[in-house]
Amino acid sequence: MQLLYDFFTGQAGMDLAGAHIAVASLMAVLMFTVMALCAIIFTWMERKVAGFMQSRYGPMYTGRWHGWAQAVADMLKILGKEDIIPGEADKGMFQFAPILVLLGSLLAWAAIPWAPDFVAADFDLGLFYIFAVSSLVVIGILMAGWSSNNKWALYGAARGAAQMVSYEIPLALAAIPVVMRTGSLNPQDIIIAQQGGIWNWNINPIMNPFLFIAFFMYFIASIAETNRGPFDMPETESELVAGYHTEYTGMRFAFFFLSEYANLFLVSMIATMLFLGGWWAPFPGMAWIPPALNFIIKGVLLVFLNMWVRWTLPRVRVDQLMFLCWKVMIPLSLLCVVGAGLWMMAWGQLK
Amino acid sequence: MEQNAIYELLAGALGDGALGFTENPLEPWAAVETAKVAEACRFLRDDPRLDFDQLMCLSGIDWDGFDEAGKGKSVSILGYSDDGQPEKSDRVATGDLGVAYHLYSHALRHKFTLRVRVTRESATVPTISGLWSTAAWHEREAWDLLGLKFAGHPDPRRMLMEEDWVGHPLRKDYVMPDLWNGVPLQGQPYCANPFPVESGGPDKPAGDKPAEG
Amino acid sequence: MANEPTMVNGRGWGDQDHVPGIKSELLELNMGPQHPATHGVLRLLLHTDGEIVYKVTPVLGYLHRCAEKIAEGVNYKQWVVYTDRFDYLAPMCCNHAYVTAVEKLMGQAVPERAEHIRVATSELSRIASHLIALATFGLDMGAWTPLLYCFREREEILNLLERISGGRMLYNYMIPGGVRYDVPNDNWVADVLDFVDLMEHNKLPEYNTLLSYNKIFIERTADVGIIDAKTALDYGCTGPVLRGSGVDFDCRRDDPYSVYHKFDWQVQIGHGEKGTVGDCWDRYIVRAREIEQSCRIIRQALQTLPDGPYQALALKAIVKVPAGAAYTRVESSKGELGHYIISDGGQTAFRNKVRSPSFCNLQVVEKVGVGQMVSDLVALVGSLDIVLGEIDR
Amino acid sequence: MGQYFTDIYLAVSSALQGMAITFKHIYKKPVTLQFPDERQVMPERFRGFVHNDTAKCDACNICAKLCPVDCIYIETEGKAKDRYMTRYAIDYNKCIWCSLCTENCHTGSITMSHDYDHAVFDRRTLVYEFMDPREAKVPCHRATRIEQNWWVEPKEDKPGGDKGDDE
Amino acid sequence: MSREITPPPAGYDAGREQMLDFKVDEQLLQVVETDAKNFILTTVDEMFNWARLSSIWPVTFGLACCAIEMMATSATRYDIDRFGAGAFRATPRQADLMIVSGTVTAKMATRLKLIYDQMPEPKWVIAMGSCAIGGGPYFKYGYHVVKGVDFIVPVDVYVPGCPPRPEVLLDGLMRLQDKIRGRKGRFIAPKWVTDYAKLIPYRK
Repeated sequence: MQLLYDFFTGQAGMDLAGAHIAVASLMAVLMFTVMALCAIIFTWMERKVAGFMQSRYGPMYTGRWHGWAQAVADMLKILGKEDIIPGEADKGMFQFAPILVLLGSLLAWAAIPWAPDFVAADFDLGLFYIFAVSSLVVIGILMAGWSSNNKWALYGAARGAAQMVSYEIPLALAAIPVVMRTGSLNPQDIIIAQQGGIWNWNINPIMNPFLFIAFFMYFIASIAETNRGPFDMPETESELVAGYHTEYTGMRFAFFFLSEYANLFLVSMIATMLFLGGWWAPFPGMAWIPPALNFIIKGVLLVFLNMWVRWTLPRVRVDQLMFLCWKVMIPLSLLCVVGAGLWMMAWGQLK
Repeated sequence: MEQNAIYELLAGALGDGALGFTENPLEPWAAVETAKVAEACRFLRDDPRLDFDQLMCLSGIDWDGFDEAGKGKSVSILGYSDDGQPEKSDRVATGDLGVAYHLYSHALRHKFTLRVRVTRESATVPTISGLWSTAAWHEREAWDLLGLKFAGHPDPRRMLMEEDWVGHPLRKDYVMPDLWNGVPLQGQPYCANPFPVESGGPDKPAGDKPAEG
Repeated sequence: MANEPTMVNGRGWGDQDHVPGIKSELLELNMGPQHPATHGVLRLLLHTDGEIVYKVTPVLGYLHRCAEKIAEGVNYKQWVVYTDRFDYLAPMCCNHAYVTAVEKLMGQAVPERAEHIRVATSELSRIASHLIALATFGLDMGAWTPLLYCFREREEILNLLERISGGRMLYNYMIPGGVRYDVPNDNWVADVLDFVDLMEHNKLPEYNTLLSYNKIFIERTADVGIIDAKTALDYGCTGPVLRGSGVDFDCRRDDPYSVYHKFDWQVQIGHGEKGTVGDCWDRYIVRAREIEQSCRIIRQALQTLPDGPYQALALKAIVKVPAGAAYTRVESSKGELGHYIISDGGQTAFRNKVRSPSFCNLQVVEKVGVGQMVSDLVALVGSLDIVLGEIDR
Repeated sequence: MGQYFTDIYLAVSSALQGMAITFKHIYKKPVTLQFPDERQVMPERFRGFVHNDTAKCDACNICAKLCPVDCIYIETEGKAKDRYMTRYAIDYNKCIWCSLCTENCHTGSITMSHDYDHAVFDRRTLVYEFMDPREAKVPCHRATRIEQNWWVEPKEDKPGGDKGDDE
Repeated sequence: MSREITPPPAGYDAGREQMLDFKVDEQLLQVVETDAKNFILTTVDEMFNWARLSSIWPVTFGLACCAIEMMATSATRYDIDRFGAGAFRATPRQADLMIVSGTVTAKMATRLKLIYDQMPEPKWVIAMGSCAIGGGPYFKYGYHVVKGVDFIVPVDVYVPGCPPRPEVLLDGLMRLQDKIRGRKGRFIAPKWVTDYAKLIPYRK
C-alpha cells in the first residue's frame, strides 16, 4: 500500500488527497475484478464438487479440460439474455435491488486484509464495518422480493429478511471472543495477534476451547448469512420456485448470482481472519509462502467445507431455522463470550 | 361373509329398494334402486356385521350400445382419423348410465359390489361422499367423464377437464373436439404418401384401397 | 366444504381482523402446475396466512391422457402398452395389475414360471419406484445428493429390466397368459441376485445414514402431516400411505394374487418411532423398509424359479375375453391398483375403469394439508409419493 | 435440558456421518457414462427404431393391425398375383417402441433395430418411407415373388405360405 | 480422463441391415441456409454463440413419463451437466431451454405457452418423446391431448422415443448446440457411427 502511495505522490506528482482518490479507485476496480473472478471460479468449483460428491463429473466439455470455462460461458450467456422487467413490477426498486445486494458484499470486501501490507481500506473499526455493510444485502433482498410483484418472491424475501437479520446476531457474537483476545477491531491487529503457527491461532482448542466453539458458531451462522446449504430459505427451490429472484432475468440475475458467491468467499475470509490466523502460514518454517496465498488457500478450504455441507444435508424448515438461531445459537454464543472471557482472565490472556 | 348373505342383510334393511342379486363366479353384484343407494351404503358401512370401511372403487359406466348377448358387437367409439380430423357418426345414443360401487371391509375381509342404473335423461344419483370421503373425487370424475350428476355433492365441479369443456368424453357417442379455447386438438396429416402421382397414374390399375393404417 | 371458510386452531379467515383496524385477507397461492415440488403437473391452490396454509385445493387434469377412452378403442393386448404409462415409475406393477384382471375375466391359468418372473420383475420395478420416492422426497427436503445416489441404483434396475424386456423404462412385458420373453440366458438371474444383495446390504444403509436418520431430516418429517388410521381409511388411502398410518394391510398378503403366498416376507407398517404414527417419516421409512422386503421376495422368486413354459397361450395376436365384469386389484408400488373391466365378449373392453392409488391418496391433502406450513405441505405431498400419470390417467 | 443437548449432539453427529459418505464419493470413480465418447452396449432384446426390410415384406398387414397407435402405413395396388406393395411407411411421431408389430411377423422382415439416437430438426423427417415405388414395387404374392427372384420365406416354416394375401 | 472410443456394439454390424436415415448433416445445412441472415459471423458473435451453446439452462418442466428420463439424464449415469446444461432453473425467467418432456394436454397447453412466453430471449424448445412431437400413442383417441407441441410453441429439435433414452436427449442437446453454432461442432458421433451411416442407402 505504501508503495502505491509513494508512486502516486512521487512519480505521478499528486498531493495526498489526490493519491487517496487514485488508490481508492484503483482498489475498487481491483476488488470488483477479484470478486467477479472468484464468483466465476466458485461457480465452476461448486459444480465440480457437487458432481464428484454425487458420483458424476460435472461440467466436462466447455473449454476442454474438465469444463474449466463453464462459468465464463454462463456469465457471457447471461450478459446476452433479454432483460425483462415484469409489467406489474415496481420498476425503480426492481432495478436497484440487485445493485444494492452486490454493493453490500462489495463494500465489505474493502476491509479484508489480504497480506500484511495490502488491505484496500485499513480502518481501526474494520470488523465492525464489515458486519455493518454486509447487512445491506438484507435490504436488497427485501426490495427484490417486494418489487417483483410475485408471491413466491415475496415469500422468499420475507423469509430472507427474517433469517438474515436473526443470524447477524450469532455471527457478531461469535466474533466477540476474538476481539476480546486481541483487544482491537482492526482486522490486521486480529491477524497479527495470531502470530506463531497453528497453535497460536484462535481456533486452537487447547489455547481456548470457547474460541473453538465460537468458530463453529460463526461457521453455521455464516452459512445462514449467505443463504446457502441447509439454510437456503430465501430461495428454497423445492418450495418457493426460486425465492426472491424468481422474476429476475439476465444481468440482474447475474448480480444476485455474483453476490451469492462473493458473500460466500467473504464470510470464509472473515472466518480465516478471525480464527484461522489470516495470512500467517500454519508453521513458522513455512514463511516463504506468500501471505496472500496462505489467506486465499484457507478461504477456499472453508468454501469447500461450505459446499460440502450444502450438498450433504437436507434443508431445515423456516421455523426450525429461527429456533436454531434464537434458542441454540444465541445462547451458545453468549456462553462462548462469557466462557472465553473467564478463561482468558484465568490464564491471563485478556488484554 | 359370503356375498349373498350380505345381500340378504341388505335386502332386509332396504325393503323393496333392493332390486336383486346376480350370482356370478367372477363378480356377484346387487342392484339397488337409485334413490336408495346412499341409504344402502350407509347400512353397509355402519352395520357391525358388515363394517365396510373402505370404498375401493366407484365407476361410472355408459351402457349405451352394450352387446347384451356377449358376442362383442358393442358399438365402437369415435376417434380421430389418420390425418387428425374428428370422426363423425349419425347414431343417437339412448342407453342407460350406471354406477358401480366396490366395497371392502378391512376388519372382516369381505367385498361387495353394488350397481345402479339411471336413464340418460335423468342421470342423477345420490352422493355417498358423506359416507366415504374418497367418494367425492370419484364422483366428480364420474360427472366429468360421463355426465352423471350426484345429488348433494359438496363440490360438484369437473375433476379433470376445465369447467368450459363441452361434453362428457367417456360417453359412447362423444365426438372428439378439434379446438378448445384456442388450443388445437386435431392432428397434422404428415403421414400422407409422398408418391401419390407415380403410383396412381392413369394408365395403371387403380389398385385397392389403402390399407387401414 | 369447498367454499366454506376453514377454522384452524380456533382462528378463522376472511373478514376477521387479526390486527385491529387493518383488514387482512388470505393470500391465494398457485403451487404448480410448473413447480418443482409437485412431482409433475399437479396444481395446488393454496390459501395461506403467512407460512400457514388454511386451505388446499388440488386441481387435477393437467396430464389427463384419456386412457380409459383408449381402453374402449384398442384391444386387450394393445392396451397393456397404455398401462405402462399410468405409473411410469413402476410400469411392471401396472402391467401386472392389468394382465391379472384380464386373466381373471378369461379364466386363464398362468404357468408357474411366468408367475415367478412376473413377481421378480414387479418387485424390481417396485424397488425402482420406491427409490424415486425416497429420492424425490429427499429433494423436497432440499437434499440433492440422495436423489443422485438413488438414480444411480435405479439405472442398474433399468438395465436389468431392459435385458429381460427390451424396454428401458416402459416395458410392455407382460401379456395375458404369461410374459413375452423368457429369462435371458446371459446370466440374468445371477446378476439380479447380485444386485439385490448389493441393494440390501450396501446401498440401503447408505441412504439411511445420509437421509433417513439424519437429524435435520427427522425434524422436517416427524410429526408432520399426520394421517391417522381412520382418516386414511376414510379417504381410501392404500399402499405405503395406509401402512404408514399403522394399518396392517397389503394386497399381496391379504388379497393374494400371483404367487406371493409362496414367499416369506413381512408387511411393513409405521410405528411412529420418531414422532406420531402416520407422519411423513413413517411413510418414508415404510418405503425404505419395503425395498428390503422386495429384495427378499426377488431372491426367493428367482432362487426357486421353476422350469416350464413362460406363456400359457401361444402368441396369439388378438385376445378375446368372454363377457362379464370383474374388479381386480393388486398392490402396485403406490398402493392398491384396481381395474374394473366390463367385457362384452369382444376384442375390446366395453369399459375399463382404473382405480389408481395415487388418485385416492392425494385426496387426503385436502384434509391433512390444512394448518400446515408451506414447507410441511411440500413434505406431505412428497411423502404421499404421487404420480400424475396415474392420477389423471 | 438433557433432550436439548441430545438433540444438538444427534444433529451434529448425523450430519458428520452424512458428510463422511459424501466425502468418500469424491475419491470414487464416477459412474457416469460419457455419452458421445462412450456408449452402452445394448442388450440383445433392446428395442430401437423399428426397421422393415421391404425386400422380405409381403404386405400382409398384420403389423399395421397389431400396432396400438396405428403408426404403420402400408399401401398396395392390384389383386392376388398382381398385388404390389407401393408404400411402407412408419411414423416415428407416433411409434412407441412397444415391439408388438415384430412379434407376429411371419416373414421376419420387421425388426427392432439397435439404432436409437437420432434427434431431428424437422418433424416431417420422422415419417420414414421404407421404399421408393419409383425404383421397384414389391410383389406380395408368393408365386410372383419366386418368379421375380425376390426373397421368399422357407416353406417349412409356414405351411400356409402367403396367407396374408387376403388381409 | 480417458477418451477412448468404445468399439461398435454387436447391433451395429453391417450384416444386420438397419435402414434409418442419417440426415443430420443435410438438416443442419437446411437450418444454416434459412438462418444465414441471422448469423453475422463475427468473432463476437461466435463467442456469444459459444457461450450460449455451452450453458443451456433448461427450465424444470416435467410433464409425464419423459420427465423421469429427463431426470435420469441429469442424474449420475448420463449427467447432462457435462454439457453445461445441468443447472435446471425452477423459474422460466432464468432458463434458456424448455424440454417439453411428455404429453401436452389441452389444459396444460395454455400454461406451457405462458411458460414459454416468460422465458427471455434467446430461447429454445426441445420436444422430447412421441407425445410431445405428435401426440404419440394418444393420437387416435386422445380428446384431451395436443397432437404435437409445435402447434403451441416453435420447436427446435425433436427427440423421438417413447420415452427417449437419455442418450437420445443428449443427442438432441448436441443437435441444438449445432443449431446454435450454425455448423457442425466437435460433438459429433463417433466415427464408426458415421461410417455405418454411410452404408445406409439414402432415401427420400
